[in-house]
Amino acid sequence: MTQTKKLSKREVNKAFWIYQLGCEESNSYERLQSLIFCASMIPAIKKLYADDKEEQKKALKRHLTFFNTEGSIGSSIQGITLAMEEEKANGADISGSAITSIKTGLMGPLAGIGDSVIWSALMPIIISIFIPMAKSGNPLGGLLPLIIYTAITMYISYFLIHRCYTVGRSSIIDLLQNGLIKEVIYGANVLGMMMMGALSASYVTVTTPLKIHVPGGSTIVLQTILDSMLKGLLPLAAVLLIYWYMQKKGPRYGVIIGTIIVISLLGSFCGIL
Amino acid sequence: MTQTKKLSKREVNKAFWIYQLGCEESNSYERLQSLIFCASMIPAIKKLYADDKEEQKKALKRHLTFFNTEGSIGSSIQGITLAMEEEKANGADISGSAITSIKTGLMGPLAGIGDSVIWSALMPIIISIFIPMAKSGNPLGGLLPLIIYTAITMYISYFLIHRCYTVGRSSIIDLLQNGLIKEVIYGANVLGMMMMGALSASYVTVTTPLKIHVPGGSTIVLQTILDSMLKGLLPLAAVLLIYWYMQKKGPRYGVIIGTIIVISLLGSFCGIL
Amino acid sequence: MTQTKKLSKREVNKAFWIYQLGCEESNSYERLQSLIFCASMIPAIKKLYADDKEEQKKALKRHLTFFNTEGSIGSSIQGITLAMEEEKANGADISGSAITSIKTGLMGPLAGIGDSVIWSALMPIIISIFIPMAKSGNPLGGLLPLIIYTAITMYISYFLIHRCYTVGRSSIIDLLQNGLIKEVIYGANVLGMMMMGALSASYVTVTTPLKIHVPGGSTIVLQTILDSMLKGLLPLAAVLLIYWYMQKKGPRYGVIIGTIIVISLLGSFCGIL
Amino acid sequence: MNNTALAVVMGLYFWFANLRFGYTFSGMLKQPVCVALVVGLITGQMAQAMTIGAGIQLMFLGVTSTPGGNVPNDPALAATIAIPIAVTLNMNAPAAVALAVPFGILGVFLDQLRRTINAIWIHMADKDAEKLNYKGIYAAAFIYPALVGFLIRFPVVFAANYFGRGAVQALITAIPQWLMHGFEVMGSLLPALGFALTISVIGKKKLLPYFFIGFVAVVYFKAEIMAVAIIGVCIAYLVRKNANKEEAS
Amino acid sequence: MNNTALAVVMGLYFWFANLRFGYTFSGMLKQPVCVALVVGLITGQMAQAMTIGAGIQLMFLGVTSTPGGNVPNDPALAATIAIPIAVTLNMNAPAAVALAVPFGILGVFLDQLRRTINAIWIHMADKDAEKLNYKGIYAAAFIYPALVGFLIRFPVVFAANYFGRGAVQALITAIPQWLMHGFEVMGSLLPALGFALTISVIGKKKLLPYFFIGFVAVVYFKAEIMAVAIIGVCIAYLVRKNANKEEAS
Amino acid sequence: MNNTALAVVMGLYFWFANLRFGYTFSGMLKQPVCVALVVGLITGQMAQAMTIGAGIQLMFLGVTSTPGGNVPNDPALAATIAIPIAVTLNMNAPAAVALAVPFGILGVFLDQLRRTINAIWIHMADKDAEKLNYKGIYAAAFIYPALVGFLIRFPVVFAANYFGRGAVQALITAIPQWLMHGFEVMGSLLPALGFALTISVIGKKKLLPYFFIGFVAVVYFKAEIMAVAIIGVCIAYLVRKNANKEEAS
Ligand SMILES: OC[C@H]1O[C@H](O)[C@@H](O)[C@@H](O)[C@@H]1O
Ligand SMILES: OC[C@H]1O[C@H](O)[C@@H](O)[C@@H](O)[C@@H]1O
Ligand SMILES: OC[C@H]1O[C@H](O)[C@@H](O)[C@@H](O)[C@@H]1O
Repeated sequence: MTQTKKLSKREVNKAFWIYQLGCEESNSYERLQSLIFCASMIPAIKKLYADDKEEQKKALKRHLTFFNTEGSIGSSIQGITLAMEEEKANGADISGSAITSIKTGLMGPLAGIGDSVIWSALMPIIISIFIPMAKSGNPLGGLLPLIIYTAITMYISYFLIHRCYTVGRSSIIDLLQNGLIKEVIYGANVLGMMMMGALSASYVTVTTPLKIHVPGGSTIVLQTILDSMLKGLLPLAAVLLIYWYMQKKGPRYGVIIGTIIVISLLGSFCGIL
Repeated sequence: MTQTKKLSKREVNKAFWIYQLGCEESNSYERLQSLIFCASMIPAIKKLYADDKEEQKKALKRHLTFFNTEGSIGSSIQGITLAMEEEKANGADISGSAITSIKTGLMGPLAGIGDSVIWSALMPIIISIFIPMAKSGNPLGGLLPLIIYTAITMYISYFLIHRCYTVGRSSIIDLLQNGLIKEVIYGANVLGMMMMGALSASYVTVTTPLKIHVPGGSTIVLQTILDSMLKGLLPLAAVLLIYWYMQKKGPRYGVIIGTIIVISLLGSFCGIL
Repeated sequence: MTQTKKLSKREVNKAFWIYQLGCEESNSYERLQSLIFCASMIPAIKKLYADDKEEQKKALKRHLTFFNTEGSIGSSIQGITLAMEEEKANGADISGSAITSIKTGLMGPLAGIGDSVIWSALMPIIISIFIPMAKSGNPLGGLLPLIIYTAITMYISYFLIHRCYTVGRSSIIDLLQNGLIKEVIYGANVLGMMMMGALSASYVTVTTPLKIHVPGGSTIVLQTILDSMLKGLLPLAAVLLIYWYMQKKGPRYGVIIGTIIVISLLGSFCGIL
Repeated sequence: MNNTALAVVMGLYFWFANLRFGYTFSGMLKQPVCVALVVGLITGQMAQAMTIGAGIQLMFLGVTSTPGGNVPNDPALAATIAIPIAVTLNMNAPAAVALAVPFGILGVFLDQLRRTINAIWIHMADKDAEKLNYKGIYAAAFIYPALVGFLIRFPVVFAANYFGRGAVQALITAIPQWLMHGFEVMGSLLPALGFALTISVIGKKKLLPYFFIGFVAVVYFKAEIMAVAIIGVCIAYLVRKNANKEEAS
Repeated sequence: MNNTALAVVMGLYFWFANLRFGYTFSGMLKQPVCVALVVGLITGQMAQAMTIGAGIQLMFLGVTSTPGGNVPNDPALAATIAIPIAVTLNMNAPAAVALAVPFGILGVFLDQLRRTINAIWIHMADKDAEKLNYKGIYAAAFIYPALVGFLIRFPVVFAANYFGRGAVQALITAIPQWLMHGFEVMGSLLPALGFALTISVIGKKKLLPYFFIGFVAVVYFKAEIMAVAIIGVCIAYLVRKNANKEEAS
Repeated sequence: MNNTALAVVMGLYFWFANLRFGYTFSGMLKQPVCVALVVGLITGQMAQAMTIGAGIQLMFLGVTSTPGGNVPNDPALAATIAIPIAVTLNMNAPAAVALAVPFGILGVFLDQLRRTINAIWIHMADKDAEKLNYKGIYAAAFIYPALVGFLIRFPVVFAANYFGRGAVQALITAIPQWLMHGFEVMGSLLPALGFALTISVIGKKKLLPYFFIGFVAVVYFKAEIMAVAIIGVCIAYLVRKNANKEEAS
C-alpha cells in the first residue's frame, strides 16, 4: 500500500495568500478569477502529484477553467478543493469534473453572499463609523477602516480555508448532501437580499424637483405625490429596472452605465431630475 | 361525435360587463348577487345549451342561488364557472351541484380578500394621495381618483375573468387540488388581516376626554392611563367587540349601528367620550 | 371493586393556597420549593392514601425532592400532579418516579416562561402604568399595582391549577404526547426571549463617558463610536457576558455580583464608566 | 345656476351614484371629493367646493368598505347635502363636516330600504327563469332597481337641498355642543363596524395575530398604511406555504 | 408619629415583605412605590413619600425578576431605609436614589443568608415526613422561616432608621463623587444579571435570535415594551408549530 | 513637498490601489478617506485633506460592491485627482465633490480597459500550464498586470494633477449649473447599478420579498443599516430551514 499523501498547513497557507493577494489583480473579463485560483493551487499540486507530470498538467488545466466568487468567503471553496485534490491524489474515486462541479456550484451563491455582506454592508458600515472622525480632520478616520476591514476580512478568509479544508477532508460528501450547506446559503441569501433593500434605500437618492403650476394658483410638487404613493419610488424603480434589464438581456454593463449618464444629464437639463 | 361547443371572447366579455356594471345595483338582502351572476351567465348559457331548453332553465336556476363576493376579484369565479359550464355542455361529468360548490367555496375567501384589499386599502390609499390636491381646491383631486381607481379595478377584473376562464378550461381540477389556490387565498388573507389592523388603528379614532380630579390637587387623565396600558385601546376594543358580537349573534347590523349611535350620544352627553 | 377515590374542589383549593402563600417563604438554596410543594400536597395525600400510612410516607418523600418553578403559572404542575396522584391512588399503573419525571420535565420550561412574562414583563409594566400617578404624589400609585398585580397573577394560578387538574384527570398522557404542550412552551419561550431582549435594552443603561483628546484639537467621544457600531453595545455585552459565564461555569451568583460591584466602582473611579 | 337646478342635479347625482351602476366606479362616485367636483362645476366655486369636499372625505376614508353590502356610513348622502349647502352658505370646513355626519348615518337606513326592496326583483327573476324570459332577467337586474331607486332617493336629496338651507342655518346655531360632539364620536366609531365586518368575512381566527401586528405597527411604530401594505404583501408571500400546514392541523 | 415608631414599622415591614408570604403579593410589597405608601401614611407626608418612592422605583424596574430565587438587587431594603430617611430629612429624589443603591446591594446578601438558613427547615421536614408529622411540615414551611427571619431582618432596618439619619447626613456630604457615580453604574448594570439569569432558565440557545430582535426593536426602533409584548405574543402564536420541527433536527 | 512630487505620488498611489494587490486591503485603499490620509501626509494639510476626503467618501459609500468585478464608479480615480487639487486650491468640500464625480465615472472605463487587457495573461497561463511552467503562471498573475497597469494608470493621474490645477480652476467657473447637477444625479443613480448587480448575483427571485422588507424598513421606518443587518441575521437564522422546503416546491 502506497504512502498517504497529505497537505501540510504550509500549502493551505500558501493557497490562502496567493488567492487573497492576487484574486483581483489578474481578474479578466474572459475567465475572471481562474488564473489566480489556478496559481493558488500550484503548491498543493506540486506536492500531491509530485511523481506524475501528467496529473500536474491536468490539475493546472482543471483550475484554469472559469472561476469567480467573492474572495473573502470564497476561500472556503479553496479549502474544499484542496481537500478533494488530496483525496483524489490518494486514489479516491473523484473525477476532475466532480471537483469542477463543486467549485462551480458553490461559487455563485458565495459570490452573492459575499458581495452583499462583505462589500455592500460590512465595508460601508466600517467606513461610516469613522467618517465623523475623518470629517473632524482626524487621520485615524482613514487609517482605522483600512486596518479593521482588512483584518476582519482576512481573518474570515483564513478561518474558512482551514476550516473547510479540515471538514472537507473528513466528509465532503456528507457536508454537501445533508441540508446544512443549503441552509447556510439560504439564510445568507435572505440576509443579502434585506441588505440590498436597505442599502438601495439609503444610497440611491435620486428625486425629482419637478413642480407643475396648475391654472388657479395651486402648485403640484411631483415628488410629494410620488412620496405619497410610495416613498423612495424613484430609487426603487432605478434598482428594479436595472435588475430587470439584466435579467432579460444579461449584464450589458456599458449600455446600462451609458443610459444612466444620458438620463442624468438630460434629466438635469430638462429639470425633471 | 358531436361538435365541441366553445365560448368565444365575446361571451366572456359580456359576462364581465354585465357583472361589473350591475353586481351592486340589484344586490338584495335575500340572495345578494345571485340575480346579476345569473344575468351575466345568460350569453354563455344561450350559446352552450342552444339546443336544449331544459338545460337552459336548469342553468339559470343554478345561478340564481345565493351568491355573494367582492366584485373586482370575484370575476375570477365567473371565469371558472364559464369554463365549467363549457366542459359540462361538452358532456364532461360535471354535475350542477359541483359548479355551485366551487362557486360557494370560493366566494367567501375572495370576498374577504377583496373587501380588505380593494375596498379597505386600495380605495382610501388612492383617495389619500390626491387629498392634498383637493384641499388646495384642485378639481383633479376628485377626478383622478375616479379614473385611476376605476381603471385599476376594472383591469384586475378583466384580467382575472379571462385568465381563470383559460386556466379553468385546461385544468380546473388541477388548479383546485394542488395547493396553489389555497396558498394564494391564505397569503391574501394574511395581507387582509394586517390591513384591517392597520386601518383600524388609522381610522377608528375614538378617545376619552375624561379627567378625574383627585383630592390633593393632582389630576388623572384617563386617556393617558389607557395609552400607557395599550395605545389605541378604545379603537381596538370597538373593533373587537363588534367582531365578537357578530361571531356570537350573526351580523345583526341594525343592533350594532343603533348601539353605536346610542353610545356616541350618551358618551358625549356624559363627557366620557 | 373498591370505591373510587376522588379529590374534591376543597383539596385542590388548599393546595393552591398553601403553595401561593408559601412558595417563596421557605425557598432554600438546597432544594428550593420542594418543602412547600410537599406541604401543598398534604391535604390530597391524606385523603387519597387515608388507609395506607406507608403510601403516605412515600408520597411525602416523593414531593420533598428537588422542585422549583415560577409560582404563578407553576400551579399548573400542581394540578397535573394532583390528577396523577389520584389516578395512582385508584390503582392506575403510575409509578412514583413517573410523577416526579413529569414535575421535573415541566418545571424548567414553566420557570423560564413565568420569570420572563409574569415577573420581567407583567410586573414592571403594571408598575410603570401607575408611576406617573405616584410621581405626582398620589397614593394610588402604590396601592393599585399591589391590588392589580396580585389579582391578575392569583387568578391565573387559580385558573391553571383547576384547569390542569381537570384536564389532567381525563388524559394526562394525551396532553403530553400530542404536540400541544410543546407548542405552548415553544411559543411562550419565543415571547420570553423577545421580552428579555426588549427589557435588557430598556433597563440596562450603562454607558461610557470616556473622551479621548486627539492631538490637533478634535475629540473622540467613545460612546459615539460605540453607538455607531451598535446602539446599546455595552448593555448587550453585559447581558451576554453574564449569560455566557453562567453557561460555562454555572450560576456562580456571588462571583458575578462581586465582579459587577468591582467593575462599577473601578470603572467610575477611572472615568471609563 | 340657481338653487333649484342645483337641488335637481344633486338629487339626480345621488340617485345615480347610489344606484351603484358600475361596481367600483359608482363606489368612488359616492365619495365626497367626487361630489365636490360636481358641486364646483355647477356653482362655479370649484376651489371652495373641493376644499370642503376634502374635509368631509377625511371622515369617510375609513368607511369605503362595504362587506356583505352593508355600509357603516353613506358618504354620498352626506356629501350631496352637506357640500352644496356649505358652499352656498359659505360655511367653513369643520361646520360642513358636522353637518354631514347625521346624513351619513341616515344614508345607511336608506340603503337598507333599497336592498330590502331589491328582494322583489330576484323573485321576479325566479319566474323569468322558468319561462326562459331572458329580457325579463336583464330588466330585473338593471331597469327596475333604477326606477324604484329614483323614487326613494331623488326626493330626499332634492328636498334637503331645496328647503334645507334655511333649516340648516337655524339648526347650526341651535344644536347643542354635546350633540355636535356626539356626531363626531359616531364618525370616529363607525369605521370600526366596517373593519369588524371585513374580519368576519375573512373568517380565519387563526390569522388574528396579523391583525394585531398591523394594529401595533400603526399605533406604536407610526407606520403608514402603505408601509404596512408592502410589508404585508411580502409576509403574505413568504408564509403562503403555511396554507397546507394549517389545514392539516 | 415619632422616629422610633417609624423605625419599628419599617423594620416590621421589611421583615414581612421579605418573608415573601404570598408569592406575587409580597413580590409587589417589596417595591418602593408600596413602601412609599406606608411611609406616607405614617409620616403624613404622602405626596413627598410617593414622589421619592417613584424615583427609587425607576431604578428597580428592571430587577423584579428573581429566577431561581436570586435577586440581583433588593428594592425592599433600599426602600425601607432610603424613603423614610429622605422624607424626614427633606432630601430630594436624586439624593434618595443614590442613598438607596448600596442598601439594594446589601439586601442581596441578606437574602442569601435567608435562603442558606432555609436549608435547615427542609431537613426538619425530611424527618417529619418519616414520622408522618404533618403539622411539623407546615411549621417548617411557615412558622420557622418567619421567626428566624425576624431576627435577621428587623434589626437591620430598625437600626438604619433609628441611628441612620445622622450618619446619613454626614455620609452624604462625605461620600466622594466617583463613589456616588459608581453606585449609579451598579444600578445600571445589575438588571443585566436578572435578564441573563432568565435567558439561562429559558435555556433554548436556538431562540436567541428573538432576544436580538427584541433588543434591536427597542434600541433602534424605539419600541415600547408593550409593543414588543404584543408583537411577541403574535409571533409566538404564529411560529408555535416550529416546536416539532426544531425538535426533529 | 512640491506639486510635481505630489503628482508623482498620486500617480503611484492610483496605480497601486487599482492594481488591487490584496483583495480587501486594496478595496479599502481605493476609498477617498484613505487617499485623503496620504494627501494630508504629503501636503501637511492633514485636517483639510481628511475633511474633503470624508465629503467625497459619502458619495461613494453606496458603490463599494463590485459584483463580477464591475465597479459602478471608481472612487480611487476620483479621489486621487479631486482631493489633492481641492486641498492645494483651497476648495470647499461641495466643490470638491462635484469635481470628483466625472472622474469617478471615467475610472469605470479605465477599469474596463484593465480587465480587457488582463485576458492576455490568462492565455499565457494556458500555455504555461501545458509546459508546467509554474513561474510563468505566477508572473502572469502578479507581474505582468502590474507592469502594464502602470502604463495605463500612472499617466492619467499624474497628468491630471500636474496640469490639472489650472484647467480645473477655469472649468469650475465655466461649467454650467445643469451639468454640475447632472453629475450629482449620476452620483445618486449609480449605486443602483451595484445593488441590481448584486441581486442578480444572489439570483433567487423568490427571496425578493426580503429586498422589499429591507427597503421599506429604511424608507418608512427610518431603520439604520445596522438595525437591518441584525434583524436580517436573526431572520436568516430563523428561516434557514425553509431552504429544503423551497427546493422541494
Ligand atoms: O362582502 C362581499 C361583498 O358583499 C356585497 O356584495 C358588496 O358589498 C360587495 O362590495 C362586497 O365585496
Ligand atoms: O426561576 C424559577 C423560580 O425560582 C425561584 O423559585 C423563585 O425565585 C421564583 O420566583 C422563580 O420564578
Ligand atoms: O461578484 C463576485 C466577484 O466578482 C469579481 O471577481 C470581483 O468583483 C469580486 O469582488 C466579486 O465579489
